[in-house]
Amino acid sequence: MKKLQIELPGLSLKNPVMPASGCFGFGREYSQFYDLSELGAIMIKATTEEARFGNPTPRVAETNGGMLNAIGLQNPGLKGVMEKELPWLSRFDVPIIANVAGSQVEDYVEVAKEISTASNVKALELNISCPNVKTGGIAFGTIPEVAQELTKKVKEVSEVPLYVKLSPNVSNIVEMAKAVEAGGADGLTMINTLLGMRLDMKTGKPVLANKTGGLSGPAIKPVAIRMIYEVSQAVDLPIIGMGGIQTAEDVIEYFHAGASAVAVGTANFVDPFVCQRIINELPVLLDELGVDHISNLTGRSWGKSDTKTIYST
Amino acid sequence: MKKLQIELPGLSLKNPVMPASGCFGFGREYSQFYDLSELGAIMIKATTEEARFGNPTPRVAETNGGMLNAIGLQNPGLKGVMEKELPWLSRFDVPIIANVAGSQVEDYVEVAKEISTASNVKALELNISCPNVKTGGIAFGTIPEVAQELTKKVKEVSEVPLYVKLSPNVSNIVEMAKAVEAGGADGLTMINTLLGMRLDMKTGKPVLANKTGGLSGPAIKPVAIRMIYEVSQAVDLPIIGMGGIQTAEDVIEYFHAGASAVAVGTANFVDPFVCQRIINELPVLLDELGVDHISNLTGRSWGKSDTKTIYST
Amino acid sequence: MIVNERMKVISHERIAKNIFELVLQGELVNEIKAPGQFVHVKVGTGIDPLLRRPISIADHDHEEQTMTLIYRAEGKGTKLLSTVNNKERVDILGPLGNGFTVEDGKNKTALLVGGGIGVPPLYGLSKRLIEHGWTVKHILGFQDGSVSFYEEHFTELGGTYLATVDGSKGTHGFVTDVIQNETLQFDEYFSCGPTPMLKALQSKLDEKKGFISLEERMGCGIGACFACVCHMQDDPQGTSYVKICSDGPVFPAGVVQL
Amino acid sequence: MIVNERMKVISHERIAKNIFELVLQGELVNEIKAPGQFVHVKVGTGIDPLLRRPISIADHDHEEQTMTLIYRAEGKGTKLLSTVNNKERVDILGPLGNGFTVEDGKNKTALLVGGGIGVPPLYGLSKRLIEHGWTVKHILGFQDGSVSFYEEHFTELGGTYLATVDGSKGTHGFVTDVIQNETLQFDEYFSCGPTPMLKALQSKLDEKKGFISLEERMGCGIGACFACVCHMQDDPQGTSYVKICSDGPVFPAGVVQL
Ligand SMILES: Cc1cc2nc3c(=O)[nH]c(=O)nc-3n(C[C@H](O)[C@H](O)[C@H](O)COP(=O)(O)OP(=O)(O)OC[C@H]3O[C@@H](n4cnc5c(N)ncnc54)[C@H](O)[C@@H]3O)c2cc1C
Ligand SMILES: Cc1cc2nc3c(=O)[nH]c(=O)nc-3n(C[C@H](O)[C@H](O)[C@H](O)COP(=O)(O)OP(=O)(O)OC[C@H]3O[C@@H](n4cnc5c(N)ncnc54)[C@H](O)[C@@H]3O)c2cc1C
Ligand SMILES: Cc1cc2nc3c(=O)[nH]c(=O)nc-3n(C[C@H](O)[C@H](O)[C@H](O)COP(=O)(O)O)c2cc1C
Ligand SMILES: Cc1cc2nc3c(=O)[nH]c(=O)nc-3n(C[C@H](O)[C@H](O)[C@H](O)COP(=O)(O)O)c2cc1C
Ligand code: FES
Ligand code: FES
Repeated sequence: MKKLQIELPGLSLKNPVMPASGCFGFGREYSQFYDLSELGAIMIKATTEEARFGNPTPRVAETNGGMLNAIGLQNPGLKGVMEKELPWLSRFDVPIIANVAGSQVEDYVEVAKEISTASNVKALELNISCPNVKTGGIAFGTIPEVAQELTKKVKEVSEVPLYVKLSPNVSNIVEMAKAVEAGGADGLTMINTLLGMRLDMKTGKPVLANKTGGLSGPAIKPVAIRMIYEVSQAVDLPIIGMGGIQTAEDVIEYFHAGASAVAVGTANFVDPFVCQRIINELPVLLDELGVDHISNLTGRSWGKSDTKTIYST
Repeated sequence: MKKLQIELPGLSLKNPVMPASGCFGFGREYSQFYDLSELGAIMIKATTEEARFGNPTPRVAETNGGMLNAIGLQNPGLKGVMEKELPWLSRFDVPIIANVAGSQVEDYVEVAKEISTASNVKALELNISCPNVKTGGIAFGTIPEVAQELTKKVKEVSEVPLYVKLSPNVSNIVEMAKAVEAGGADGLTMINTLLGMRLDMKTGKPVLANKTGGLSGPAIKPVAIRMIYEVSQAVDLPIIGMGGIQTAEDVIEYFHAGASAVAVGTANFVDPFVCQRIINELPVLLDELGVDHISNLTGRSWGKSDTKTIYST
Repeated sequence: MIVNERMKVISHERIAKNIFELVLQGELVNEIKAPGQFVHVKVGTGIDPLLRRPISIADHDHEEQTMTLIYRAEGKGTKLLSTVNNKERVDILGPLGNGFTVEDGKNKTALLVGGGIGVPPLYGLSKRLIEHGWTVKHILGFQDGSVSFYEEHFTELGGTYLATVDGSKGTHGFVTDVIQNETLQFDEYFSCGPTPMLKALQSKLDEKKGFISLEERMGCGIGACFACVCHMQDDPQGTSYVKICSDGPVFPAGVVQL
Repeated sequence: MIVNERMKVISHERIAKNIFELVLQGELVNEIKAPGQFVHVKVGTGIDPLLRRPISIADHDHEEQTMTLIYRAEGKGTKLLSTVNNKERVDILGPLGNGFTVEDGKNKTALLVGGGIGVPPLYGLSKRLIEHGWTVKHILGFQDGSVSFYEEHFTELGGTYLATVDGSKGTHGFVTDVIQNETLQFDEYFSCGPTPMLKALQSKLDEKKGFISLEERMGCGIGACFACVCHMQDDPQGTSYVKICSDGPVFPAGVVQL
């Protein structure tokens, strides 16, 4: 499927579709459904230096057209990921994008340095936007200078290209994107979840034990599309877009907006085959649209493809 | 229905349910469906100094669980509202909240000064958060100092209490709320729409002629609930909550979060009787919950009602 | 008066590729004043899809309290609508807008020009025109033969010309090609269809009296939200306007800026 | 193997107030290994509701390729599910999780304790236990008589005690009151119901061997999202954990921190 092949910094992708971080664990469960080598890449669950249990339950709640989650970055820690998860994943012919999280700069740096040495980790995704951890998260994701500095520090130690994952909970997403570009990011991934909340009608108390959580799913797609539309015009970095993708049509919309690849999160829970299905449907859809290569669509909403196509093969 | 009566600055409300600005015009159309005197209040369409045509069409687009609009503040201008709309509305026994918009400080001040003298205008809603106008809007709604200054200027000239309508498109909603409180606001209304976008899958072009638009409807409720939850704990102002309300249950959730009254926007388009229906259903629901007065629910999610109830009758 | 009613499905049939004819019964029909009015349809019971869909009243029968909608199942809402079964109920808000004013037409000929899903309201209109003494002629334009419908119905009422973009039925081309090719005598024209078609028609027939029915994306459908506003032809940059949903959807040709 | 199948509705009946019994047919049934496994149900075709709903397999029949779900129509998803008709299809992902391990039970007695919508999986379990030589006794707790179900079904299999919170049927009170009042002889217990009930039971019967089936709000239902994680009783603050969806929902009593 040549028309789906994409080259991004550090990543040679068979196709531009990958599961989003936190929505696919470390791949084991979904490997029951299809061969993970079919995927463009896999964004694994956030890894922190130490193992974390995360937040108390309930950790998820459904909302209109979306869901809230407050998992709280549960993960087996750097050691567990390096020793168990990544080696297990190496049986698949698929690049891994390691989502890196922490509470302070040193945590991020430590994890990035180490995890970027794994042979199947082809890129890092710097998670400066997790709304569900008490410390760190917020400032890193909302203050440009802080984000820039963190990006710089992590970039210095990473053996592989660095993608920074932007939070949508900001007044000015372009400013954030420019800051991490200045910090040396090789690419962007966006968007992480919108900070939201649901209350139980009867008790009045939050449904999530963590009270607030991150809103994902189809409900947030218009916000993601708008942000990618704005950011892709303002920076020279490739964008992996995400937020509410369920169908091949949605993927096309993300490319139009300015994305060069996409990630699918919540939809995996509804349809475990969703990534595979989208990958199979895309070539047909491209034919219908009369498009030779999917990357020709990147930024079509604002006329990018009319002039140049930077990141296609 | 004593259990629904609410006293807010400037407003003696039969019940806490009102149509949101821009979703009810100036009431004429909905007066075909029920007696507008049944409403708690009416938030009329934004008024600017001069008549405006607004944006080109298409101006609306559906999204998953929501809709985008980019009306662009079309309105007959201050003169038209003062001479035609407000006198027409005076036949109903219902307080009017006038939504005031502009491109620069002077516009806002001019409109506020004049419109607050109308006998049925009992409060102003300062629209510092419209995402669909090219100038003004954004800075007023996202920079605390600018919002504070504008609030102060408008408050100085207004003959009636001033509610400021907050934009959700900010990094820190609490900071914005505190700024307008410091500027002298008597209350808050929140939230306005989230900035979003939809692209046509086939052409790649934005569905809205204005390109981006404001996202409203059920999809945004979790964001609104979260923001009201945060803001109601941080400021001493009553909040009129809105965003995706469709049912009496939704209204209860808003009270739990910290709202003292609510507004219904998009849902009017789906069910023109929605406000009336909610008003009729609320007393039954309160009985089921064993609650004497709806304002006892305000802030129950964070324990406010356990201590004091500020704005009940 | 505008009514909100859960109307009963009397029949629901596929009459061409992706084209459905839905007959509904209920008291709302009593309120229908003129052909060309439309209704706002809530499909499903939840938030998917969220908004109502505007569909023209193709025909109605006051005695039977029935009305016919003809629609193309294309997007989320209309596709879901097409799965509704007989005896089920559909949530309808209407009738909305002002339809075609049907004046006395003794010795007069009306040309009805419809394109695609703009064809349906012309059927009810044609019947009413005939009742008022008009002679009617129809030009119906479709993408191709597979999606054309109601040709016989129209032919029963008067002369009917077909045009398809791919030439698979009738004239190869657009409705304006039919007007170009045939020498059609008529006094007034009535049209509904995509805006480019109406625009072409209006300029081609600019010496004739005509009425056109417009489409725009809608929010409320009743005039409250300002979604469906158009400039006036005599004030194209100004602040004067009409709302398609409540002032239209039918306007005299030449009044609205297309 | 976990399968995703649009299974056929064989019957769908209301068996108590808001309680429905849904029998589905399909190849997915071949994969069911043990009573207590569950399925993840996608209701409707769109985004309303968005997530799947976890429902226990109450019973299954490998020969007929059928399985029975019993659920309470309460929120958005289950209410919509209750409108599904015979012959229609329902999107099912499953079987999920590990059910109750049924060992040989010659001369042994099992006490099955269910609360509300925790009762259903005990039915299939009871049948399998009997097949494996166990004698079974049941205690079923419900809010009130109007929502109780399957009493006769359980009675056919073994002694059955009822408890209702309002006393309208059986013992007035909770399942633990039945245990308190009656002197019940048994070797092992098996339970499914609300967490407070399981907690009470576990502490009351802490000298007995038991198995409990847990509930938690779920995302994926297959172990990938970390929504349904529990601490272990021997490491209540630590990082060791089990996932209810994939490691459970059934656990030996005393293992998981409730
Ligand atoms: C006054 C009027 C009368 C109409 N009469 C008919 C008719 O008789 N038969 C018929 O088949 N169609 C008619 N249409 C067009 C019909 O409203 C759209 O085809 C329909 O709304 C599309 O909905 P969907 O669920 O298929 O598409 P979706 O893509 O799911 O629609 C998304 C949103 O866009 C709106 N939308 C999409 N296309 C149109 C359009 N062409 N016009 C207005 N809104 C649109 C929808 O209403 C919805 O809000 C009429 C439109 C108007 C304004
Ligand atoms: C392993 C397992 C087995 C179950 N077996 C059964 C059964 O056999 N029969 C039965 O009636 N119910 C069973 N439940 C509970 C059932 O999943 C919920 O009642 C159902 O999901 C509620 O959905 P709703 O649409 O009615 O409510 P909504 O309020 O619309 O649900 C909103 C969200 O919360 C989740 N949710 C709400 N209540 C629960 C709950 N109690 N447990 C888990 N998630 C919940 C829903 O799945 C959904 O994601 C089981 C739950 C689990 C975890
Ligand atoms: C249950 C859950 C867990 C998530 N965990 C992470 C995470 O660990 N790291 C991260 O960067 N994003 C995480 N996300 C965010 C997703 O990667 C994605 O950015 C977001 O959900 C939007 O995509 P979607 O709408 O397709 O789900 C998580 C999302 C969900 C729903
Ligand atoms: C079509 C439309 C027009 C609107 N116009 C205005 C406006 O003029 N002034 C304003 O402050 N808010 C306006 N809003 C925002 C609403 O008042 C409300 O804040 C928002 O829609 C969220 O509520 P909802 O989800 O119930 O619609 C408009 C919203 C819609 C959908
Ligand atoms: S659709 Fe709302 S004014 Fe016409
Ligand atoms: S529900 Fe996703 S891990 Fe259990």
